[in-house]
Amino acid sequence: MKNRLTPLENAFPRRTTPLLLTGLVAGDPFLEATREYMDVIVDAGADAVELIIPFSDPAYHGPVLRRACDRAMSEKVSWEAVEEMIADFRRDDGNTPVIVSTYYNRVLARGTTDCAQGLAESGVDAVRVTDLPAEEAGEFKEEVEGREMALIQSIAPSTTKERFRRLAKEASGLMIWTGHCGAEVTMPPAEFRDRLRDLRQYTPLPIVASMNVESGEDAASVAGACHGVLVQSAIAWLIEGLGANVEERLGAFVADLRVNLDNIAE
Amino acid sequence: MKNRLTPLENAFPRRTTPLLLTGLVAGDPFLEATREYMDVIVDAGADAVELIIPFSDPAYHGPVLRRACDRAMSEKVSWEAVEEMIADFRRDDGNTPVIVSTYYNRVLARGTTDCAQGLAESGVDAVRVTDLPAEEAGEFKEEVEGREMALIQSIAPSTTKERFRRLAKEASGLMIWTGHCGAEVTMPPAEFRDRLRDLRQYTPLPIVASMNVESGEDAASVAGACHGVLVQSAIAWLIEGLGANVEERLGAFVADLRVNLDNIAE
Amino acid sequence: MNDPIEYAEQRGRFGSFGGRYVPEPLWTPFEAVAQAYRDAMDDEDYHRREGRWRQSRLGRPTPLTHLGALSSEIGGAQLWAKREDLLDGGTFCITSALTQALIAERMEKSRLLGESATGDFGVALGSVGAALGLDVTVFMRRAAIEQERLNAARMRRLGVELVAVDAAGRGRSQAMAEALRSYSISWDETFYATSSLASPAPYPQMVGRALSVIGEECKEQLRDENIEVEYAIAPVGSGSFAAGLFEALLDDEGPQIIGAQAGGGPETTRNSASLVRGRPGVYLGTHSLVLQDDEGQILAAHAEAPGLVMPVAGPQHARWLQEGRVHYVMVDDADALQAQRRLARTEGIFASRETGYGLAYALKLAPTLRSDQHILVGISGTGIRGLGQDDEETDEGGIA
Amino acid sequence: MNDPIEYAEQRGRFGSFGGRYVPEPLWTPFEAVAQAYRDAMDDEDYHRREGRWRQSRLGRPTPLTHLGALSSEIGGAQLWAKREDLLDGGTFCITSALTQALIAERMEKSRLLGESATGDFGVALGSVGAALGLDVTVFMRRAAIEQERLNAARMRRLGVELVAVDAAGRGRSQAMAEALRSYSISWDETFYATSSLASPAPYPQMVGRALSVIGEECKEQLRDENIEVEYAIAPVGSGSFAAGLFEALLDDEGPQIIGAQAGGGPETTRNSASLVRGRPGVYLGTHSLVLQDDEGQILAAHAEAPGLVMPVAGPQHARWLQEGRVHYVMVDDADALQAQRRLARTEGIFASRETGYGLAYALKLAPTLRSDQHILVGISGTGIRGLGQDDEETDEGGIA
Ligand SMILES: Cc1ncc(COP(=O)(O)O)c(C=O)c1O
Ligand SMILES: Cc1ncc(COP(=O)(O)O)c(C=O)c1O
Repeated sequence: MKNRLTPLENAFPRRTTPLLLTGLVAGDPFLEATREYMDVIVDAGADAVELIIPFSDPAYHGPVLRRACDRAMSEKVSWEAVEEMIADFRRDDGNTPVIVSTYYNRVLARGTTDCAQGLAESGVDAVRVTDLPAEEAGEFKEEVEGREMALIQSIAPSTTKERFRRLAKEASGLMIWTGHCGAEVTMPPAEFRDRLRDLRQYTPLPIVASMNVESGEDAASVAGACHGVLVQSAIAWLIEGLGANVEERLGAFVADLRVNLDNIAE
Repeated sequence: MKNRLTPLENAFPRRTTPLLLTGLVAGDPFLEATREYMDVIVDAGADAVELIIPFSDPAYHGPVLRRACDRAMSEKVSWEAVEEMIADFRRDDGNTPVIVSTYYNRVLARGTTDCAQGLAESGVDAVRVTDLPAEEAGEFKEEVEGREMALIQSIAPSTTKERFRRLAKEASGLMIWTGHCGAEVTMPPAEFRDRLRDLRQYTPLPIVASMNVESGEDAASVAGACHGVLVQSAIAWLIEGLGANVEERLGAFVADLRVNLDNIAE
Repeated sequence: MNDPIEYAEQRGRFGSFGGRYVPEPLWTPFEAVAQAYRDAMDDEDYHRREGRWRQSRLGRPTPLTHLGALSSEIGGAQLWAKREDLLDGGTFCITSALTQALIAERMEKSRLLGESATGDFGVALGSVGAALGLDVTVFMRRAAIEQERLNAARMRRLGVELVAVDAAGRGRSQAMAEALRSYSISWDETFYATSSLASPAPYPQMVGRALSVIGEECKEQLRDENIEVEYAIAPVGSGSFAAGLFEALLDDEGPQIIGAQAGGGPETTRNSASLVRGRPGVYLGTHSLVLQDDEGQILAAHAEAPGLVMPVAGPQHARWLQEGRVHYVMVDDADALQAQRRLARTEGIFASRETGYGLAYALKLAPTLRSDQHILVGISGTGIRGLGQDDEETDEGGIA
Repeated sequence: MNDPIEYAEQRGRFGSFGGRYVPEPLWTPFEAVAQAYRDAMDDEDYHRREGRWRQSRLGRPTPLTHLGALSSEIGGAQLWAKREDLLDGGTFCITSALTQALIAERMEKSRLLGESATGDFGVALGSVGAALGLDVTVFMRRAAIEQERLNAARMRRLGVELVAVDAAGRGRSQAMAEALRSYSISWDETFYATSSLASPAPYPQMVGRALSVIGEECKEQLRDENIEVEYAIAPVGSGSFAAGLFEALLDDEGPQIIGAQAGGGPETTRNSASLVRGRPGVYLGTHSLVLQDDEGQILAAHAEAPGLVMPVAGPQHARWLQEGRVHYVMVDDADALQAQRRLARTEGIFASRETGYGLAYALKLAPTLRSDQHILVGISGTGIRGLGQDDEETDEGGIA
């Protein structure tokens, strides 16, 4: 049996308000910027930062994140550079969980052991691999969980209840509801609420929803049905817009999400 | 046995110089003009006039004659109109043989009997049907020859000697060597001379060559090997050029052919 | 007169139709072709070789496809399609081209020379010519070359010498005339090949016999399916495709056979319906039914499908009409287009526009029959050819 | 492990390759496809129905053609061509499309959704979809739609909903990604169909099995000809066509099997030779050999033949390579073009440019063999598709 008490799991139960997970594409538009955005986001109230390691063909991401990856690709972001940045972040912030996400080919190219080792050493709390389902994850899951990191399991509208129970049994850290496809949300709100209420019975882990949240209102409405939201595209979109005051706007956006999420808990 | 003594055959042996047959497309550019050209041509020394009755698809004629037929087509030249014109010519000229040539569909559309009858009555001496080989001519040949007209047989470079002998036996009036294809002459001069020398042994009929003659010189060179020339395209080309003095030039051209032909006999 | 093909081949005639109405320069070359063809027919090796090529290179037999979806959409009889669109080159043409090329080879000619209205036959000739090591020259109207860009490009790839004929009007007679004139000075080393059944003997016999394999295959395939068809329908331009489908099915016990010709439409009297509107005459070397006026001038044929633009049909059709063995009908251009599109949408078979003329008639017949009755339609080729020109048609839904 | 297909189908793997590397939204839909596919394989009615459709609609079996003229021109071994260009639609694709559509029908889906690089698979999907009463949506890069005008027009005629994907680069991965994203929200009524062998399980198994009929037919045809081939050669993009040809011939006693990939040329290092230049990786849902850099970034594939532009091959190829059962080679773009043209000129078979890659290799091998030895090459489709775009090439002789 793997160790369920990863730092990630320990970090969350302290909060009583919904979780706010925020994603950044590492290297968009360059790594130093990402490092600064991490601080901005955390300062504005994010509970965790997901760093998306750019992949040449992020097939299962929506157009905004694909563009962000494209921009980051020209920076040729290596594992080592990302890890240095995370280690740097860790020096300032020992608590906020860092999740690293990518496509499996980038992991394989480095080697599953080296990859898990490097990430663990830099202070990463959890790993998420877009195109690595539980059935194919065996070896890498061991490498990751053996180093006290979680390998985050996604679930989706197509996941049957039976399958969910099997996945939940093996899951660690938290689970992410993949509830949109690029842009379109794939399930009507009422059905989403019912489904999540149902699923939550079968796992003690928080279920955080990726639902194309674009505003504080969106966030509040989604989080009413689960344990929190993962916001990626809206942040990448803000960064894509750039301008002089991008950090200011980024901070304001995350702060607004935070306020709206905290409000529903009251 | 058919009657070999058609007026055509009677007309030619009187001459000792090569025969000069000249073709006109009836109705190019209109029938009255054709009627006048007949006089011009005969006055200039032609031994016979061929009237080409225009057909919508003169597939086996060269480009110049096809254009001439096109022009005549817009005149909608009927059999009756041509026959009236021939009859009118006959009132002025009781001797010069008139040959009518066309495609078989025009004959069939009128009916073989009516056609032969109409032509005979107007004073025609011979008929030539481009796409009616001896093997298919049976019925029409009888109709024509029964009315003292000749059905003119063509021969060609592809005609074998054996076939020539068969054709010659059934032929009447004269035979026409089809020695060009639109524009290109289809046999080198020396071979042509040899071939014709050979063929002439097997028939008492004159063999007149259609060889794309364009000048008096051409005519003389061709006629040296046979009994005369048939000139069509060069005349149609002259008419196509039109201009104020077309009749004058037509007369001069035919007269020049005549002089050149007469010269070689001397 | 037991075997109509044999009978015809001996006299060059089909009843009172057919024959060889050509100027003298062409007589002897065509007689030589007739002789070589008769020899080949008596030569078992020839038949074996032809059969082998048909199977291993052309893709014969072509399937007989049950058009289940279309049949139930229409209601009534079951529709079956003979799939000549699946032959090498995408049309029935190559079966005829192969036979002519094999005869050319027997005659030790080094070149095939032919005419093509749509380029389909040109492509077919190019293919078999290349395979047999024969040069190929194809005459085609310049306007047709420009319109049928796809086939022109294919011919070039196959090494065909493509000769543009400047001539007004649609249809193939002008290109045929030029091809024949060129042949008349090159017959020594050249074989004249034609796509048109309306040609001087022995071509209607030779082409008809070559293509009769279409109907033979159908007969066998229908037997395998344990089916008797009430109707067999094919489009008729010069009628070579239709003759190929019909020949083997012409039997007193057999189906009612229908030749569908382009009838124009409500707004036009222009058509290509030689066997409905034509009168006996001689054109393109054969005695048959011809669209003509009272003076015997040939009328311009019209059809939306370029393969059907022909003012005269092959002589066997004239005879079948005379003897009441085949029923010839006119089909509106618009209905034919409709039928072609419906076949694509409902059955996923994108057939030539020519095919639409026969199919349109079948679609009208089917509802008058029971669902355990059957209709056979001939698909003469694929519709790709036409796409080279009318891909500006976006009325059918654009790109999302 | 007697039957490699069976083995593979059970684990979704080919040795250590294969698998189903997809995000969670796609897992369950694909597992349902796998289940339906396994059920179909156990159902005799399914096999009968598939067999019937293949024969009566697709035009299977396709001929095996002896390339006699080309063989003697080259000197050396006899060349034989498997003629997938004669299938409905003009490429091998429809055999795979049919199987997928029949599985979709079993699953009671109302729509087929797929991706197409060249439109060939889109046309195939459109055909079988129409015949089976299924709606069809095809994702294609916008630039490819504009380039492959002919196939785009054909798809429209077949009623296909064609979705333009704005994406840089050639190749099919972008369109595949969009198709999958669309499928992930519509799988309830939709069946995902793919032309690529490099796909998540069960697709490599399903497509490989469907296309293995190509090699089965060859085996039988070679037996009929009483011939044993020394080499069997096919072009490999994603490798579905090649796998179809190879599968039945993979036998210790069998021929040497060669997969020909686009190797670029002397002036470029760009290629599509995943099985020569690639390293193990996971891409497009499968674990196979992938063109990638040290960081695991996928490299853009390049080939003059759009069907071969693919940075990853189907997992069975990775296994065959690993086990030394198939030899994979790189062929220059220029040699492939040369070979394609030569086949047209010498044999009258105007094949796809993809075909040229395999043929070019065969043309180099042939002279090293005796004339009583034999080489089998696969013709993946006709060359017509390419004419829609490059008919400005007049270097091959214009119009007289
Ligand atoms: C596809 C197709 N169908 C039908 C025809 C008409 O053939 P036929 O003139 O033999 O009736 C043609 C002629 O080119 C054709 O190409
Ligand atoms: C004509 C043709 N040949 C070959 C291929 C390559 O097929 P595969 O990717 O299955 O190797 C394609 C793919 O579209 C094709 O269209």
